[in-house]
Amino acid sequence: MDAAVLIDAIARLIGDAGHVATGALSPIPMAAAMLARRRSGGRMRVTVLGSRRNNRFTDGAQELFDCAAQGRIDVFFLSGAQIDGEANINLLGLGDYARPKVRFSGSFGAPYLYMLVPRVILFRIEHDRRALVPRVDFISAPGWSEPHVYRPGGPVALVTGRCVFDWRRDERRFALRSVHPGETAASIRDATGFAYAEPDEVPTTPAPDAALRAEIRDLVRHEVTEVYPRFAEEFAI
Amino acid sequence: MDAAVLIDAIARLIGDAGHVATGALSPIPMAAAMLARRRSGGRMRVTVLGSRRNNRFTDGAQELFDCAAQGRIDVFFLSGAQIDGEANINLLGLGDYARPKVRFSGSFGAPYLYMLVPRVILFRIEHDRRALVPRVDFISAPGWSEPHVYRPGGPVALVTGRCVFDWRRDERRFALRSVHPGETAASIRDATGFAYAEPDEVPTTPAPDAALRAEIRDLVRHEVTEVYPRFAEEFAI
Amino acid sequence: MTESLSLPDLVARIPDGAMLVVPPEYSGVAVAATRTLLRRGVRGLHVLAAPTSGIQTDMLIAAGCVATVEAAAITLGEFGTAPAFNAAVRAGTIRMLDSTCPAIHAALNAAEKGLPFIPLRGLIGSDVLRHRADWKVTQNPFADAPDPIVLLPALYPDIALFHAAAADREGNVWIGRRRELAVMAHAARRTLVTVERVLDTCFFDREELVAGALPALYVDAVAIAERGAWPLGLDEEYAPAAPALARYAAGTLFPQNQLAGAA
Amino acid sequence: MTESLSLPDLVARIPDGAMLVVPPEYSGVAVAATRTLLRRGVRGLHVLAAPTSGIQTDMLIAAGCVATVEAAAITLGEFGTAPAFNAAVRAGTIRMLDSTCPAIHAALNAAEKGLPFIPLRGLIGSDVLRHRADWKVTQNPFADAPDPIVLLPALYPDIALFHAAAADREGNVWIGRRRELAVMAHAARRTLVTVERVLDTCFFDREELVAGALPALYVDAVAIAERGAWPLGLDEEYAPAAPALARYAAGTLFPQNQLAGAA
Repeated sequence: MDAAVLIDAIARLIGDAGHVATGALSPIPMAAAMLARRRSGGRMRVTVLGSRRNNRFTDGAQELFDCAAQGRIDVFFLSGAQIDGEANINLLGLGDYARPKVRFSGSFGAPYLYMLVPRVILFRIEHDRRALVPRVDFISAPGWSEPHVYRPGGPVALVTGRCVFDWRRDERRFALRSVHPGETAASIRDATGFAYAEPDEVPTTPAPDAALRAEIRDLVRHEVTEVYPRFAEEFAI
Repeated sequence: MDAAVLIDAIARLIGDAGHVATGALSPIPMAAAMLARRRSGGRMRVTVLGSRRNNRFTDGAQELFDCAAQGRIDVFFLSGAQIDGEANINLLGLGDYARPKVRFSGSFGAPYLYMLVPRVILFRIEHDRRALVPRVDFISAPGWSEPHVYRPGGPVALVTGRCVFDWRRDERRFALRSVHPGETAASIRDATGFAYAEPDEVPTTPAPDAALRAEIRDLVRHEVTEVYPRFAEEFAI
Repeated sequence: MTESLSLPDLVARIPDGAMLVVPPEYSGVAVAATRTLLRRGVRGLHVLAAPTSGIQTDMLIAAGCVATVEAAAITLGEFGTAPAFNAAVRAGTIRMLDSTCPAIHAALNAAEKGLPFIPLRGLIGSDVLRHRADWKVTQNPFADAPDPIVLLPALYPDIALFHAAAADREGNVWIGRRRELAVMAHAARRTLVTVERVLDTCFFDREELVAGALPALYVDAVAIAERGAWPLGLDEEYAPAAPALARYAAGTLFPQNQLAGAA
Repeated sequence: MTESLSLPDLVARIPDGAMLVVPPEYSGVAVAATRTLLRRGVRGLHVLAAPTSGIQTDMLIAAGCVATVEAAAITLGEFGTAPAFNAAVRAGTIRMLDSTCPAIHAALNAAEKGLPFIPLRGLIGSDVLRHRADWKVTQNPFADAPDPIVLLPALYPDIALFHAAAADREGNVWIGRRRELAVMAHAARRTLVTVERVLDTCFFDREELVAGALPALYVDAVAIAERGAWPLGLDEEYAPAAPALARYAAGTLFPQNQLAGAA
């Protein structure tokens, strides 16, 4: 897995958002947000939970959620131990709820933020049939809601270690947008447990050139390391 | 009117409360709370809105109301342009609501604090039939509530420039407790627009001796003047 | 990004008919901005006092800028009743939404949290409640026994306007312990702040100051207005000007004559 | 008045069966107090994580002190899942009330404001909601069209317990920008705080510090516990001890052996 590809791909998805926030255990989304901010000429606001330097909240742990409800956060990142083809995410456990086979930490803010932040980017490096499943065992947060349910937010894309999917809200399914270098439409099909739309021609996710890699390395060293000290070594950036 | 009598009388009503708060435009209650705190050996907590020295709130203007709802305020003071025999108070206006003859500033926090603070002391210097009426024109806050209404708070006494009334909750009426020096049971009856219970023997509110007057003067000078700079002259303390 | 504007450009952001939320007299009132606003001839404001107001709302009423006032009280404090407010209520020339302090705080908290409504204790039996057709009394759905409780709709102001001692170079504003200002800014769609000065520092560089800063995230624009709360006071900066306030309370109902040119 | 106690006397205020609210790992966790508490053999705790917890709750579970956990997540962060928590949930030996961060914040806000319940957006369609029999979905009474919304009952903890850098001589506690600690203290019936040190000053004497102080009014007792958050970190004081945390995450489920004597 080439972390720079993911960082660049996510930064493109962030685009020209006004305010991007990243949550716990999100070094790659954080690096991507830093890159997107640089591309905005510094106009983009980035809030990194767990950072002092990149966090201007002063109203306690609830401020992220209030801020999202106020419509002041455009982009947030969520993940899932399982993600299914309807964009439901499971952060809680595998098997029966009362007696799970595997228990994860819990749903954090997902049942709320997935509903309220306009553009949620799903991110999970592991891309296999255990992670991307036909149906999650537990819906920490649903991928879509009935029209009468208040939901200004929801998914826009799913980025994995192998590819980028767009979320097609009207069709309630993912669509393959691009495969990372080394992957093919067929290798994605093999590794994915849910059905999704696939274009006739599947583009390859752009691979950063040396200059962009240097830029990312610089951002990681100067910003990401504050929050994730071991990230640079771990991902060989 | 002898302000020291009122200050001493209110301090006795405060007794050994744990936390007393005073609101806007309340120099006499503030002085009384300072006196009660001194009598507690400094153990009593006093919160004076508008003071820096005697105010430890750090959560904004809502903290008083939250604090009251948490049960952390034992005694508060309210007044009324009109107060009636059921302890209803009117801070809003006289006459018809839509087109009042006289309009006052408004009900402030009374519709809430009167319901939530266990011991509300009503205080109004002017004691005449315009102030103490059979029925208020507008109920800013009611003196009593039906049993199914959540109401841990309510009135305990009414202190005026002429006397002290106790509130008898079970009887839903005031009872004359003591008349200030110079007043009589008959002079109170003349000046009061509502019916109330009257004991056969009406005690006189104690008049502070010289030592207590000096103590009050000292408290006013050192504490009350911070918030009410003109109080000492105005009330000749 | 927080914009730096002149005072006229700042108040130009307040359109006719806006719901304008303003702080109580002790908490940093943008009086200079208000004078500039009423000189501009703004019309049809819905002034929301959070939770009370005084000379600021009175001046706007006197100048004919106000359609609706929502407040727990409009008062000049020790200087007495607000003359223009008083006359307007008696004449029925403004729509008055009488409220109570905790109801306004709660309705702004609801907006801050994106809640469509919020419950509140107290209020039952008060004529304040009786005259509020937009408030509802409901049974507490978590209680088995009868337990009526009031539900308040959230209040989403268009604009929050206040005055503070200082902004830093990022547009963070020092509010100290005046956290009601943060609630206003969180709840409002736009926040406009006048300050005594803009500091060439960042409050976030000194951890002991951070808790007292309103982040620039909530501040749309800042304008410098020296002594911008005058004749009201500003914490640690200047005390209220009692003679000017007494003159106002005693004076004409046309504060343009009295205050508009006084700064 | 805030009492000054020894660490054992402080934790003696936490009775068996108490609902104990604790902060997230980044916000000042009273680990030393927790070790003292589990050595005492407290039983039947209802641990409310506000809104997440880690090693603290895991240690208490491992030592058999916990009947119920309510949390948005129990996690050791980058060190992985909490081993005792994980085993206890799989074995069904604790009652787990799965929640979500904003629901815990909102339910504590409700307690802070004396509200019996509070609405919250989101959540509809989540299995977290489906498994919470104590939460209700209702129609927004202010909407004409169908608009379901979740109502949460207020959470009134018996005890709030956390660690901070300093208290002053009045018992005011420095929390800086960690305002979630103020919400916990407001909501809880009793608040117990361990601190690195007690300063012979008063935060209210320096206005720039006031906004970061939790008033003594909300602090029932303070005990000094140097490095009291270890092996977790404390803002501006010390960083988390990664090796100790990694050992904990990888190690036995009996933290008495591992941590109880380590400070």
